[in-house]
Amino acid sequence: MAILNFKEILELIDIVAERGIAEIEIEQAGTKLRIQGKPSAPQVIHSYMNGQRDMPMPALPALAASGPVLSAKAQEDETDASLHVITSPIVGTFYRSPNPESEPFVTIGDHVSKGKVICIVEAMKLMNEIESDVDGEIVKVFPQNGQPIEYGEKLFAVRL
Amino acid sequence: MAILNFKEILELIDIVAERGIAEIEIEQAGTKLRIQGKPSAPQVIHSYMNGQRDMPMPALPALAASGPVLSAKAQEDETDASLHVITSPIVGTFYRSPNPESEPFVTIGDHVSKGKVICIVEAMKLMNEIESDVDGEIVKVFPQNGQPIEYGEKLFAVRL
Amino acid sequence: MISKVLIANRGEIALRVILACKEMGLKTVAVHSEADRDSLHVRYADEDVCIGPAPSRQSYLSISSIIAAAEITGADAIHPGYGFLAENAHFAEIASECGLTFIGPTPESIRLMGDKAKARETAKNAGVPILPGSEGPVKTFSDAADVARVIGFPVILKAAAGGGGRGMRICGAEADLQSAFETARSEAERAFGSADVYVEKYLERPRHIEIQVFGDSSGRIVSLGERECTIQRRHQKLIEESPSPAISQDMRQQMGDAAIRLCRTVNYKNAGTIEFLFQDGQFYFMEMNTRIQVEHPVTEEVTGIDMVKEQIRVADGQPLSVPDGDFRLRGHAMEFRINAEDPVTFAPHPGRIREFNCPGGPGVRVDTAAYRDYVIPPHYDSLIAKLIVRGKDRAETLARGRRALDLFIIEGVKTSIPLHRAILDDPRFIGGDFSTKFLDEFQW
Amino acid sequence: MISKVLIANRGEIALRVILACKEMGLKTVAVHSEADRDSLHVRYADEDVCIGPAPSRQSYLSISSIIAAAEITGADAIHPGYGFLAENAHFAEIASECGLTFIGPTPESIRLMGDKAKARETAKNAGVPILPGSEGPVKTFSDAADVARVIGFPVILKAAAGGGGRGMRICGAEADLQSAFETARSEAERAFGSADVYVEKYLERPRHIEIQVFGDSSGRIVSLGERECTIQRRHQKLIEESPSPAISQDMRQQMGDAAIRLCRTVNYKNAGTIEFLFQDGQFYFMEMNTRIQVEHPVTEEVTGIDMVKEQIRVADGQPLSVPDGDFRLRGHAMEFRINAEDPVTFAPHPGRIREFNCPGGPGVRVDTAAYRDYVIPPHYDSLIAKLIVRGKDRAETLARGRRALDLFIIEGVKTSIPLHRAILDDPRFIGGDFSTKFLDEFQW
Repeated sequence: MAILNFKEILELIDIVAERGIAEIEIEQAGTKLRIQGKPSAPQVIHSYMNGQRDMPMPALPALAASGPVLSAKAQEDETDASLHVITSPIVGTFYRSPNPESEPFVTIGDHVSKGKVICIVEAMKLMNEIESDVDGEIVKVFPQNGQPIEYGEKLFAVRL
Repeated sequence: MAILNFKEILELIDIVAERGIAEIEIEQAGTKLRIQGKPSAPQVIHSYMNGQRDMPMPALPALAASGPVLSAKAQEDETDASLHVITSPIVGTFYRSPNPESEPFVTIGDHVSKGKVICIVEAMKLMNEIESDVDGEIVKVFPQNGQPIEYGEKLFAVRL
Repeated sequence: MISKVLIANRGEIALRVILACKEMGLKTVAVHSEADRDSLHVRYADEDVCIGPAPSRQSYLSISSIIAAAEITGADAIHPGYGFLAENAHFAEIASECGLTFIGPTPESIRLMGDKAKARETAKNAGVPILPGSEGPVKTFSDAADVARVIGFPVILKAAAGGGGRGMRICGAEADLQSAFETARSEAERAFGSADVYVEKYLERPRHIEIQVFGDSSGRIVSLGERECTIQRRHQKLIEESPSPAISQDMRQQMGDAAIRLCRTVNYKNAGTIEFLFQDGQFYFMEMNTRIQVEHPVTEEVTGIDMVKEQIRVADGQPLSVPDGDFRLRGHAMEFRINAEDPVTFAPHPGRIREFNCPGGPGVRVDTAAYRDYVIPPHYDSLIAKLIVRGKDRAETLARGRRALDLFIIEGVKTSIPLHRAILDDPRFIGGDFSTKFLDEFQW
Repeated sequence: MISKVLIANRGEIALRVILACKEMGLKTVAVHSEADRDSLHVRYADEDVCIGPAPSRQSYLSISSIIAAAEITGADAIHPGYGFLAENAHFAEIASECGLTFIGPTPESIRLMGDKAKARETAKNAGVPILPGSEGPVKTFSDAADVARVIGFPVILKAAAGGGGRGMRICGAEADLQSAFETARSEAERAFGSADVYVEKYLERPRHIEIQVFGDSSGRIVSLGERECTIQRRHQKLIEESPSPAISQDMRQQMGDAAIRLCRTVNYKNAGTIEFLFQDGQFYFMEMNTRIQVEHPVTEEVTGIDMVKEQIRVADGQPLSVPDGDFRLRGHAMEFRINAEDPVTFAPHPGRIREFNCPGGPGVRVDTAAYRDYVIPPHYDSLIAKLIVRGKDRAETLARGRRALDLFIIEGVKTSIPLHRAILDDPRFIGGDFSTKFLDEFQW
């Protein structure tokens, strides 16, 4: 009986995929196995070579499902655990200031406290004020002013 | 960077599948991975539960394609290396004797020499005499007398 | 001119709309919840916007998120698909106010037909046969009892704002009426926010037959024949076919004319479906669905009309492409809804699809957004594929259905395939002799 | 009465025949080489027999093995598919002698039409237009030169026993005739065991248009309209459609009548195809294929006839199901041959299919025996799928073709999909204005 047979490895890959785990590592009876959830770029290139231009292979989604819900770009920024990321609760257009003339609500280096308005997301002609959900220092602003953003898209990184 | 990433494991599984290897084991930088090539029965049962009665899942063939060309039953008998298996070179009906009255060409325990006629395979009303391709002792007769057989089907096991 | 369509839906119907747009050279915007990031409708659309978390209320039912998604992507039209916001008059209104073409009927038509009592009234005034019953909602038990005595038991109590079986009670005798009346009202209250119920004659063994209609902005309205939707479980359609084995060309004409009369009175635009109960050679108006139906492919297969493209053309102000003159259905078509569910208990069975191999060959069509390794999320309905088979007659269609189901391989989740397969061997189904009771009585 | 059919073929056509048998309630026997043990045609047949090792000569071309397989399984009919033994008169003869119904024409028809010179002669006598050329094979160079001078250059030399481009030489001027004559003869000798070649007028920019015919045992013969097969690479068809954008209803009638005349003279039974060259409003007999064609689905889609089931019915002595009277094609259909090959060099590309996702939705049909993880063996032809799209007219069919190809995902092997996709954007193809030279001149 194998310590890890094909089916068990599949199990592991599925778990990694379904739970959105980036990487797992197993050590058991002298066996060591590591699986990474992120699909590898070459497959996409391959897809291109087959002339399926903008068409990802249908398995990719299932694999991508393994990744955390945040975008690939997001993942890099996750590395620093002391950073809190404020994401957009709604779909709309991102504005850093109440109107073109005025100053931005916050800039990098500012200390914000829970409840402070940090930006506006316009949707259906409504200006929705977005408040910080933590106390801390703004260390990064992700979208450009006036940029369209979707639900869950990263707005600010805050050092706690 | 992981020592074994998802893509590499797929590679391995493919290699196992394509080369028809029953099991492989890799030890590298303290990593140990074992994959068994044979598809596991439960999947078929599952297929039944889904009501796809005589319908194997389409991946099974590809995996089975990994197996040696001999049938599953064959594999068991392969274990004894000193056994030589004579397979049918044609499709037809297997007869152990030239006619119903007469004695079988060979029976278990007989010693046969290369070129001796050991059975008849009837196809298109023609009686095709099948000769032994080795010297040795008949230890097993696979088909029943009068049984239809396909190309490559096992006829006799001979101890060299 | 429509140039970019936002599809306010998910799953196979979202993909179906994308296919239609691609064939028309229109750009597409997919919206999706966090649970659907990796759905094919997201992959195949030109643009996609995440509009909220998995629960529908916060994503596919969030009008503001969807309109905002249209704004930031510059979409100029919205296709609602079926379910979710497809029959939400408010959504259609807001879309128009925001300068978006709503690919469907007017908010007024949606609102009117969404109110069952009003719809029934409208049908009656249009000279469409309706089941004897109360004039609108019955406020008190005694009102209900009076009506029931006149039309005779059994009767059925239905929520005025209802649908999908909730707020519905069948009552066989006067003794049971009081309790039935109260449960129906409280269910209706809970489900639709209105306790209004009305009383109707109850048919013991009806068929469910619906007429597909289409109206354009010139006021032209056509009928595309009927769909037989009698095979249902818990008021959910499972198998649909066209033509119906129970409907003659003359009856088709009568029902089509009735449907068109109704649409004329409300000046109906775009695709719609009038559902009738049919028993003993009589048909009775049940309700109207103001959207594309799940089962629209069976009509496409026997008419050769791409109904989704037709919806978009009509919404864009173009005339119907359907030719005038005596209209006949060509051949026969049948749809099997493949749900990820236990075929016996009907319990949903979400999870990862480990094998997925669709049947092909002549007369077989599959509409699906599923694929091998797709993970069916638990948040939405269990429909994972629609198998549509077409033949020169019903016999060939049944034969195709059997071999197509035999070769439709889905592993990893339980599906309704074995149930469909068993139904295709049932003598009563083969004979075309069945009622909405069929599945309740079906042994396998 | 046929009750069990052995399919003497592999791949998609073997599966196609199995589907037809399943719909007719007939048992099926698959035969396979050792390389095809795990093919779908083996999985889906009721019984299967391994008939030899991978090389075709020892398996799919081994008459004795196939007949023996029929004997041990008790099959009472053989469907030869296309290729392999499909046009082998000897095979058809032996099958009959062994009491097996050969699902195809008589050995006499196969033999006669297999000899190109004889076939040409027969066509001429039946009043079917043929290209000016030699009366049968030309034995010597001077004979060839005499004929060439009379009919005028360019001329083409063709192997009498030939097919598929081997033993064919085009010759533009008398100076080149000698060498062309000799190469053609030696190629013919090598390829077909007979050096006989004949001389024919060569058309510079012809279309390849074929007429589908069907005959039954009552002697009734019908034409099912034409297929446009002009898009070829190296004499291999790549895209086929019906109707042809170049053929009027009147021309369809003329060509159909000519095809029927030819079939009458040989009392033709079952499915057959008459290939014509078409240029400047004139059509010329090229050859007759005495079997089902790879491209039969396009005719099925515009006629609604299941041609494989029709083949079996007719072979079983039943009359043609095709109705009498003025025959018209309905809508438009196009087939794309998806080969596992480099789309630029056309080099075969066998191997493991890592992803396989077929398009669906309205008007899309896929005939294939491939699936994800299937290993394409190097021993056989490179066709892995046929994509057939159908629309109400050619424009809708082209639009469907584009979106279907865009959504047809095959990974792990190179395929002809990108080439098909590029052709669908070519103005000349879209305009229907092309000749057999199209692909030689195609830039992408």
